[in-house]
Amino acid sequence: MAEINLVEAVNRALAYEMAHDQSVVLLGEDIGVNGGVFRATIGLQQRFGSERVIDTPIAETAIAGAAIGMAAMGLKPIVEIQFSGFIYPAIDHIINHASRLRHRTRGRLSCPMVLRSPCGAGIHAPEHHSESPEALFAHMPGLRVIVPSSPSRAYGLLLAAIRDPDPVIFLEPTRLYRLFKQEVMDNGEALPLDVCFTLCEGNDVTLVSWGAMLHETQAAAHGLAQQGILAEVIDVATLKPLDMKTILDSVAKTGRCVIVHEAARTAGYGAEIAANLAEQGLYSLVAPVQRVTGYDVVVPLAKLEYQYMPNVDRIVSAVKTTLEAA
Amino acid sequence: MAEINLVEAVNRALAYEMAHDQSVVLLGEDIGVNGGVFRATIGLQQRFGSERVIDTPIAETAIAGAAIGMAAMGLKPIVEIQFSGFIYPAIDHIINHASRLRHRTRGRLSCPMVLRSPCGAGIHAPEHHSESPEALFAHMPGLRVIVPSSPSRAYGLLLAAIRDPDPVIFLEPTRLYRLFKQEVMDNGEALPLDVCFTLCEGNDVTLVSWGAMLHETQAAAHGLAQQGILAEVIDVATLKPLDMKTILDSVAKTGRCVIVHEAARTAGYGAEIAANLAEQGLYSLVAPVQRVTGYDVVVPLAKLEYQYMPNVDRIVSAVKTTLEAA
Amino acid sequence: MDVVATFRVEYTQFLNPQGDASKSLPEFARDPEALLPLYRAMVRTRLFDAKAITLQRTGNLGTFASSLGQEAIGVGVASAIREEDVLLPYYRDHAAQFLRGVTIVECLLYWGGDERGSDFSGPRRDFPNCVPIGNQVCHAVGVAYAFKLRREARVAVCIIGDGGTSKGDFYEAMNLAGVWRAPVVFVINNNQWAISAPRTIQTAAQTLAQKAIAAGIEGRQVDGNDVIAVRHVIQEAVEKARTGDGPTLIEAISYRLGDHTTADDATRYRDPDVVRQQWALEPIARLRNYLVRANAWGKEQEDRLLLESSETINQAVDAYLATPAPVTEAMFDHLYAQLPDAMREQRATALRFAPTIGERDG
Amino acid sequence: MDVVATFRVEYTQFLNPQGDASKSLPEFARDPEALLPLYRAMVRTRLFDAKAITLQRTGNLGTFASSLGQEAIGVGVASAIREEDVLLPYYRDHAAQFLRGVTIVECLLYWGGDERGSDFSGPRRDFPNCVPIGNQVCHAVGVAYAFKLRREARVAVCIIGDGGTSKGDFYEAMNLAGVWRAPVVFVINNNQWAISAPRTIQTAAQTLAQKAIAAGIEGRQVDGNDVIAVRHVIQEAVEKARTGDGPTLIEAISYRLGDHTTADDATRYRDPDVVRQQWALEPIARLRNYLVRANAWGKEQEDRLLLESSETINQAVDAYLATPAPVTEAMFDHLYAQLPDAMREQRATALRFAPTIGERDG
Ligand SMILES: Cc1ncc(C[n+]2csc(CCOP(=O)(O)OP(=O)(O)O)c2C)c(N)n1
Ligand SMILES: Cc1ncc(C[n+]2csc(CCOP(=O)(O)OP(=O)(O)O)c2C)c(N)n1
Ligand SMILES: [Mg+2]
Ligand SMILES: [Mg+2]
Repeated sequence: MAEINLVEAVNRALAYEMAHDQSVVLLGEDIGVNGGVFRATIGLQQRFGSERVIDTPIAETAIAGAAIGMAAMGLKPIVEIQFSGFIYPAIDHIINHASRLRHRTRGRLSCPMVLRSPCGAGIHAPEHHSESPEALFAHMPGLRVIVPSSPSRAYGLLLAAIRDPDPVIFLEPTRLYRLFKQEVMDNGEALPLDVCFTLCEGNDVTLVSWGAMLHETQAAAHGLAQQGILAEVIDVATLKPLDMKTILDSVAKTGRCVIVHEAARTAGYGAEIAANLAEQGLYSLVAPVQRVTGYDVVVPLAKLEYQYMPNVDRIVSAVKTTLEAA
Repeated sequence: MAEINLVEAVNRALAYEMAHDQSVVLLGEDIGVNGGVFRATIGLQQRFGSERVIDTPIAETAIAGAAIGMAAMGLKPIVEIQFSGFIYPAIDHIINHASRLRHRTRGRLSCPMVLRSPCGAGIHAPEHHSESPEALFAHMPGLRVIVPSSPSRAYGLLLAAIRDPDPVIFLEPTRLYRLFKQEVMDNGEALPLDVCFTLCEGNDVTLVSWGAMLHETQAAAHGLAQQGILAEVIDVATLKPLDMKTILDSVAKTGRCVIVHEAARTAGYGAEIAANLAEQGLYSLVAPVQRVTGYDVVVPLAKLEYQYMPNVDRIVSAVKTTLEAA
Repeated sequence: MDVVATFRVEYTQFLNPQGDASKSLPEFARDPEALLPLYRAMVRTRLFDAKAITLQRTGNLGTFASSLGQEAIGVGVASAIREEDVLLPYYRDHAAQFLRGVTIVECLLYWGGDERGSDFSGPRRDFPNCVPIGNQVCHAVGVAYAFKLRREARVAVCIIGDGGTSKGDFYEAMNLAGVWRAPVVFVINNNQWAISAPRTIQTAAQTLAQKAIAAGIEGRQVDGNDVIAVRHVIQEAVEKARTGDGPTLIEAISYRLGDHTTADDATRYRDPDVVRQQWALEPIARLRNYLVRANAWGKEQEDRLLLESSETINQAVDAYLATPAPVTEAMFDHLYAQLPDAMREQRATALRFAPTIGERDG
Repeated sequence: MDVVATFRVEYTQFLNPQGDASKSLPEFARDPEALLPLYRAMVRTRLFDAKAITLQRTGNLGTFASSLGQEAIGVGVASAIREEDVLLPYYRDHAAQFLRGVTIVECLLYWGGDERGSDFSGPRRDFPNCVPIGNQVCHAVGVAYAFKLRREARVAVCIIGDGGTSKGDFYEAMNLAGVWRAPVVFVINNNQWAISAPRTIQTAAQTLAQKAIAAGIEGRQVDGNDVIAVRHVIQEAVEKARTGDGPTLIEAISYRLGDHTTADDATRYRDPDVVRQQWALEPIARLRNYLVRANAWGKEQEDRLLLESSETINQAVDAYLATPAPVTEAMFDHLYAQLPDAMREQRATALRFAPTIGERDG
């Protein structure tokens, strides 16, 4: 069983499903001959042909719109948006059509598509290449929103996303693409799309995160463990629909919760989780919830991106605060 | 002093500022000869000319983009998007440019523009005419987001928005356009953009809302008052930046909070307020926070839109729940 | 300076405004009898539009967009394509939808604020009305790509308004279709108005057909009030697409004789005299004059058609008015193939607090 | 069928690839001496590009987009417009920016990941590089509208790549400019590649200039490797715009001789032989040949130019490398004219937890 990184896991999942389902087609910019700017689709055009792995013009609006037309006709289009900063021209079609085609036709037509896009900062990319837009999509009825945090979860969740009969937004943290490898069985086994994953158990505090930030969150958990503080770490993975039960059960046990995400704080997805705690977990909370997030600023260029992103110190300090409280 | 409704108040504010500031220009679809589909700009083209009140082609992307170019050159463009369901093609320019032009040029250029759009359901409009997208914009760094709930606040807040040196998203609830009138002095006095408005005081529970839903919220407060339950009603008005202090002070007094908004629940702006309570107001809370919101579904067509929107019964019931709690 | 490229835009008309054949008619139109279905369809649509407006005025229908004066476009398009082709209409295309098999009741349900109106019978793969201007043009290219990929001899046909040609979607999609040589036909209903915006506010281009040149595809202009010309030009474009020769843009020139919708009052922004002049060009009288002169139509047939059509429409209206409003939980149905557990509680809340469902007037 | 509209696209070239004048030169180019500034600017840009790539390779610069082979476009554009005009560049336009007064240090700071690079001296009203493809075209139309409204004799000039012409922004903006007769010039740097996508997968249109026809504005093609032709055509378009005669689209045909950016490896998707052939068309040797034959340039001047330019560049590089990184709080500066109180706490948190700022390599 091979050790592969996250971008390779994405590639394997795409290859597996294309081999097993003729209706799967890929479209996006530079995904063919070039294999994608991150090489997520490398080898796929050679293997499945340029009719199923389509290099498109630079037209995110039409790419998303065309994918909807394909999906309505029974294909399973997988769109790659080259960077999440360029996803915005596609939003109109995602919210006004993809997310509601089934609903507005009472099930007569549907839209089984996946929109993949790299996301997040930390690779010294140019302007507009470091966005974390998950909260925007999580607010849109009719969508599923997924952010994987490891090669194995990327593989299993992407397979599930492709097989899901409804539109799925799949955001891949660029910082994790090559950060670490994992043994991943290329056996076509999908992961469930409606559960959070508890990565390690602990009774002192619940750490909730997703995507690249799980890396810092787990590092913080390790550091805390040295000091005898046992954190339970939860990977939300599927932001929408949200498996709040796993989080509530954990907080019922720990009484404390720190939510970590890279996106800007205000109206970020951490707010939704914290709000649910205030509604359904209030009596479990022995300390105020803490959100450790990106600041409400434009993601700075490379020189300051690590000043922008939450780091281990911030997470540890937030945990300490919750422990001192009450 | 004349009694005017909300859409008239918008019209007055626009007229006042155009008369006093030559750099203000309006652009949008059908805003000239036709005075806007809701008549918000009626009479303005006749009065200020077609060079300053511009009927544009149907091109929301270019309208938003052109406004940014105008603003960078010292004009103060006010864009009207005909309905909020058609705001999405403008999002790319709002988040990638309007919200960060000042930041990315270190203040060399700036973007003093206002993007106005009707929002919300309840007028039996066709598909895509009943959206409440405020949370999407509230998540974007560098913006201000305002939703007025009365003629006088619409007048004062719009003036403030136009005079603000940075981009402002101004969402006008269509249901309120003609729902009621108020005495509004057309004296050019702006309201502050960084405070919530406490509409009525009470010690039993804090009701937080904005836009059209304040109408139901206040009706609920009235009903509760009959039963001896005194609710404090807060109009957030400016969602971003958020004046959390007013809300926290109120909850410190009441110990209970119900947040009401029309937009879909998940990752709606109510989550941000509830999250702040879980972080900064936990010890004040004697009962779980309640969010009374639109459901996580596509806003249904006219036949079911009132089944979708929060109503007085739901608000009252949520208040009762918080009162029974603990 | 050397010229590196030249282009031209052609215009097609068979029947002039008086209903005289300005040139020899295409094959399908040689026998006047063959034109009767087109005539009947246009008349039925016009009667329906009048009825729908009355329903709206009396509080029995929501905002409605009439096709008054543009019936030849929808009828010409729908009569030129096959059942297995896919139509991607915008909100002013019920003339075409009716010919495709969408029922009057379904159309009324949609405009009455009931999603079930878009779950229409007949063309199960046709798209629902596209309300956001221009989006359907992108969808059409994807639909066409699916046909091409599966080697199906099917064509996607979408319709857009003159105002819609200002939208990025329109250009991106045409350009993409050109690159893909997708089997798609783009039809512009140039009714010369976009709500209050005259055609001249939309673009400095002298024709809308020439916008095809930007995508490297063929663009043609046709008299949109001449149903024979519309059907002929569409048929050529559809067969061209079907045989793998790529997309075509067709600008059908007509005129919006009515208000934009029932929510609009056109007298606010346009001269009634101009509208009156445009009545001289409208498609129904034009074809009737031709048919009458060809002895294929007369007062008796006309009276019967009006009577029968009105009856059909009235029966449909009764059925529509008798249709119970959707149930509250319907807003949770079909959101996803299966409702996520996370949403069950919301559904229960909706059922618990739902106000009694409004009557037709909402 | 009657023809209702015809169009043509013209192509301009003065110097052929060998550097011979294929026709009599425009006024400004009659005196070879007058061409030396253009030549020097192109050479300096090429030396800069080479240096910037080295800096990136050695970890002293972020991803960088070289203009190798396309220097004549930026230099031709910038030399044809006035200080008070406004340039809206994309990310491959430092050739133009340098002539406008943007310093090498500012350019390096930007690509080094420091916003201060966009707070450039010289053309204070010029826009910063536009990274999202096509957006700048919309901004340019707004800029031009402001000039027109205020009766200022200024012109907005934006540049976009061939790939950018597939984007809705490009079409919507051109169309809007046509309607407004806005004083704007749209320049396409057709370097025939969009990362790995050849010009042919962007559009089925035989030229990019013809896309202007969709907007009803003039579209012209020019040899983008002939700086004289570029400057001439731009100058005509700019003066036309300045005198109120509206927008122009200019397709400048060149070739991307280098990788897309330092993050790209073009050997993955294109034939090196084709690139080698394209070197025979590049703009600098072409103009040098002309100048040498005109006895306006020789080895001695060439050597001095290379030497002086390298020195200038090296000094700038030293200054860039010596520039301290921005302070952490900078990310809160200029977000709004005044930082909202609600954000003070976040700023404090940032200062408290900021890791020590990385070296140039981040
Ligand atoms: C993206 C978008 N912007 C604005 C609107 C509001 N709107 C509805 S119809 C219309 C005019 C459309 O004119 P045209 O395309 O000519 O079609 P017509 O109604 O004349 O048939 C507008 C602006 C919309 N539906 N979608
Ligand atoms: C909207 C958008 N989509 C995708 C990208 C990613 N991207 C950066 S450069 C590029 C190719 C641009 O090609 P072209 O317009 O020809 O300009 P060139 O780089 O060749 O000068 C792409 C797709 C982007 N920057 N913006
Ligand atoms: Mg029209
Ligand atoms: Mg290019």
